[in-house]
Amino acid sequence: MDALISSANVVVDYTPQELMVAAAAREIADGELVFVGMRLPLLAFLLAKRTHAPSALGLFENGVIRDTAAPHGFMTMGDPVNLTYALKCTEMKEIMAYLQRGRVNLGFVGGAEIDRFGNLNTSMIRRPGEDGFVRLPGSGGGADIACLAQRLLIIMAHEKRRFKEKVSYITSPGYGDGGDWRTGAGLIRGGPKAVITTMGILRFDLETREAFLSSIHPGVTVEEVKANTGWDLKVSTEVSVTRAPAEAELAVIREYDPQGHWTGWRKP
Amino acid sequence: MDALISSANVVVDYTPQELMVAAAAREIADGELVFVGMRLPLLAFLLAKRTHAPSALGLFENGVIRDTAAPHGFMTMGDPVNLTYALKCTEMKEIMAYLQRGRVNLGFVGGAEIDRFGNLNTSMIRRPGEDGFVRLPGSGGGADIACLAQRLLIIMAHEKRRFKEKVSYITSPGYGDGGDWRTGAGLIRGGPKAVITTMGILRFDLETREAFLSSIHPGVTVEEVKANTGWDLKVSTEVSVTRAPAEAELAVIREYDPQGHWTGWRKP
Amino acid sequence: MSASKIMPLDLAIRQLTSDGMSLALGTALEGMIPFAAGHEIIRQGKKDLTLIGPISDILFDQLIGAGSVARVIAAWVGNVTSGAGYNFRRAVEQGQPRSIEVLDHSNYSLALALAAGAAGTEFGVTRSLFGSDISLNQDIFREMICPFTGERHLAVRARRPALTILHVQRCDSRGNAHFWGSSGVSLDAAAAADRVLLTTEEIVPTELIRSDPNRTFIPEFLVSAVALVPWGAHPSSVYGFYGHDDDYYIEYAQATKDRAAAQAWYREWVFGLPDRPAYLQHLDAARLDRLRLTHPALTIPVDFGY
Amino acid sequence: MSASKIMPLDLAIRQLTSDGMSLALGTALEGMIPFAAGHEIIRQGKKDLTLIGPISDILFDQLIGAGSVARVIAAWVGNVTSGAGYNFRRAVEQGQPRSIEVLDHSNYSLALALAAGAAGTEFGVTRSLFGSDISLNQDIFREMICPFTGERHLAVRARRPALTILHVQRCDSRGNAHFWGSSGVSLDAAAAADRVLLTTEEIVPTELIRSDPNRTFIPEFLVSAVALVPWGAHPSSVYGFYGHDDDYYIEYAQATKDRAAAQAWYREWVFGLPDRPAYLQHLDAARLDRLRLTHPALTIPVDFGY
Repeated sequence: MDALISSANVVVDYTPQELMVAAAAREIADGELVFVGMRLPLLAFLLAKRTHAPSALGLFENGVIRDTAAPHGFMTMGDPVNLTYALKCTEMKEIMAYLQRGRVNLGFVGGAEIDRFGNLNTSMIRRPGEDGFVRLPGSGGGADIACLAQRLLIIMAHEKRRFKEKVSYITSPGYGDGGDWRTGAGLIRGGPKAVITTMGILRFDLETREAFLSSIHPGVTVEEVKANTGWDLKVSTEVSVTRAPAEAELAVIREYDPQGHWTGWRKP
Repeated sequence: MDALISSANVVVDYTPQELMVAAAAREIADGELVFVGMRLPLLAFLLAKRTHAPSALGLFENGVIRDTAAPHGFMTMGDPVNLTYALKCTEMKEIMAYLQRGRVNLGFVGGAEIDRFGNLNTSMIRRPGEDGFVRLPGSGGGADIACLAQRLLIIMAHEKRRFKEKVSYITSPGYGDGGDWRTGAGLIRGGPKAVITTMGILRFDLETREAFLSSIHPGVTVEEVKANTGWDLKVSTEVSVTRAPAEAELAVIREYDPQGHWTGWRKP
Repeated sequence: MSASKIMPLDLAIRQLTSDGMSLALGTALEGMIPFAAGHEIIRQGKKDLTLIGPISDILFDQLIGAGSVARVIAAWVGNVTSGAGYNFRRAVEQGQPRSIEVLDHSNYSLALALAAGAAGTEFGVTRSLFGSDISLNQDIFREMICPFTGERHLAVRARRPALTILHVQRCDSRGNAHFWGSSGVSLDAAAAADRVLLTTEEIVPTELIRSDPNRTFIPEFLVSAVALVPWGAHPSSVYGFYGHDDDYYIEYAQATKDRAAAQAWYREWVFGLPDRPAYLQHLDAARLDRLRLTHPALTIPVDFGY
Repeated sequence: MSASKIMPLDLAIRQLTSDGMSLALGTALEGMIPFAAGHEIIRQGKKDLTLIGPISDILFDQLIGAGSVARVIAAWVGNVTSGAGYNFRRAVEQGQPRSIEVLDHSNYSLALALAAGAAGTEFGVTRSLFGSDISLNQDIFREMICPFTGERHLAVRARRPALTILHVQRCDSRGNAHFWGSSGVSLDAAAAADRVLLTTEEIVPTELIRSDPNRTFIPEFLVSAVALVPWGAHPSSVYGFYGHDDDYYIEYAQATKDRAAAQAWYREWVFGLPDRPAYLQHLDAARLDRLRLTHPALTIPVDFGY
């Protein structure tokens, strides 16, 4: 159906963000309950619904449950249009109770920093040898989703300063220092399923829980990914090339991001 | 305003239940939040609103908050008319949270048995020397109201078999075995303010927390009350006669109990 | 979109209930009680059920008298109109038709048990019930000290019913339900349960549900089956549809005062009637007419537009 | 009936706020944020406030940049449209204009802190945040073992704000408020608080509130004062009234990137404008028109009759 774009000299007619959205959408199965954020995760959810997962439901932490796309685009989940024809509007506590009860199949989180075990920092960056620190906005619902969703999908820009040997603060726990750390820490389920970056997709070894490079995006080399990762990134023996978004997928993404606010396919 | 009926040879033109309703209504202050049950407490609440406490609010444990009388009478709080033009309809948890947070000024409870410290049994009666037992319906919200309301008002038929030295099961705690038992038991506030019976009104000594006879209803003697009480009931040195319901009060009570279902002023 | 979950009530009960299971019913207190579903459970001869509910009305009494119940977890079991539940009393006092275990709660502690079940914690906390003999059951209640303030609290064991049955005013074929009025502990009972069966007065398009998302009470992902059962909550009330049949409650109390009479009641009202349409016919149309609402009070629309 | 609680916003802020108090704001998350009330707090020069909120939007950033805040108890502080809150960053990183203490929560743990406050317990319980460094703050979180199952839980310290300010669509003069849409943690924030101030788009007769009792969100007994403030939540949205002013958020981010520019922003948008009518005039009518809703989606009435 789609022409795979696998080397750098092919004209790239989609943006890295569009590829990330398409890859993220494929992680959603039909009928699933998805904790949806804004931006790329929202687009991924909407794309999945229009393709292989028509009966997936989206939860927003302000208290909205949707089974359809909003009738118009929006920039924050608290825009009135996100409530128009929603399936349910309620309070946050109810949404979070579904999450804690184990009913949420998949959640999305991003972060300013990530480490080799998928731990995320969205709170505070301290750099060794430097005096000050950078204060980030904080967890929001991220830590809850990382602790309690059945599966976690992380979406991040792949930059060496963000992919670190150790994060300076664990806001949203991944696999801690590996193995069965989550159980020992007191977590009852979950953990990152994949990290979808601007360069490739990382997955986690089922025993050690260390991230490894599972696929590279078309036009990216394994060496480039490793060079942009702050630790010695393991690479799958069967590393594949991420399937590029199909025309039909791109059409849906662009329908939901007509200005290119989030995917940059057009200058907003 | 009203002709006091204070001796037995005056024609009694009200029922004991109507007197109890009038007496209970006087315990409600304006602006208070009242945990309303059905039957006599509901009538007392409505009477208070029509007389001295127009801005009192009523809470029902199924989740209803009312600031006005329902537009028609009803037999259970789950009748649709109890929701018509209610101020708020919600879930029980919210109502009970207001109670536990200390926002409810007054609650009503009844019981099958009561003892000298105002402890109530609505669960199970075992009689000494007898083999079996009588199973009662249970607490409902009674125990919560008795534990958590600022003040508790008890309404009961005055019979020796109900007014016992010791109840066989404490469903709704009064003052335990007296003094500061409630604090010791872990209770954070409250306790019975009065027991309004078919014969008189009992109140509680502020130190010992033992019930004493505070007033007798018109036509009733102290001796009759003591004879119908299963312990040696203390009597106030200033025992008064309960003020009979005024004409205007009776008119309101009968408007809200037109069939006499609860007060028996007319055969239903 | 998702497949329809609509099925006949008898099939839903056959698929979703089994002997020995725990079942939450009557969670909106005096109204919205799923009597039709309860009668079908009796007809199908389910056994050893654990019933969970706050003030559990005569539907519990009926299930107990039918011998379907091994255990009741409740704050109140009786007849909201007349007082005592005679089948309940006979079971507890005399083991007739079988003995049952009763785990006594207060309304709030039962609400908290279901709220904890809904939120996926193993317990909830309260400051109620200190000094009440109810709190002496260590299987349900344990004292706990606040780690921040040292204040005494009571932990309440979480409850997760295997099945919660709710009667609602309207839902779509996927189980998205509008509910209005006072809801008691219904939402937590549904969210705590492993599975939910909705019986409903009406089945409506999803578009109608989406027209008022604050009215949506139960979202589809909690629901396993939907059964269309008009008048399915009689003799209790359904807000917006019909009133509480007080006479029926009083007649029921009379009819069940002794065991032999109670058996006649079951023959007349449960075993002698195959389903709810037959029940309604037996009840007779004039009686239903008397219960219909006659004074509408419609809500004023609000705008969910953009 | 009860006396009216309506008063001008400046008087309400004067009567209900004081230096050093704790204040919950922005509890519905991205929408319904009481910006007008927040600006009045800044104009009145309140100091040493503790702010409580889940994802607390730029209203927190504005109060912090004005030097009104000593402590923030929140899950997220920033700009929902553009990301960082620069006043917040300057306060935490450089102590500009003053240093502040931040007690980090997650959204759920903050919701539970307020829910416990609303229910009158000293703590709530969760299974979230294990393994997160957030849980290391022993002043807020303590590990707790379920007395029934032995499972590990986290106790969360209850929060009872001295004052919660909510913006609502409509309420009566006594403070009975209709609210529709998604509410975040607003109800628990109000029920937990010692006092509540409502700012509202409309004041309506109590009859309108009673016409839809399920839409009633805040009951009068929680409310100390009501201030009529149309557009009182701009630049955030009010469901049924106006949209989210994304441009304003982006402009705010630009205008507050450095401290000197931020001071100009305060002069222009807070100190230079005595009240919300002046703010709206400064914003200009055409901009407000662009935010008005153009696609109504009215709810379908239900019957609360008898």
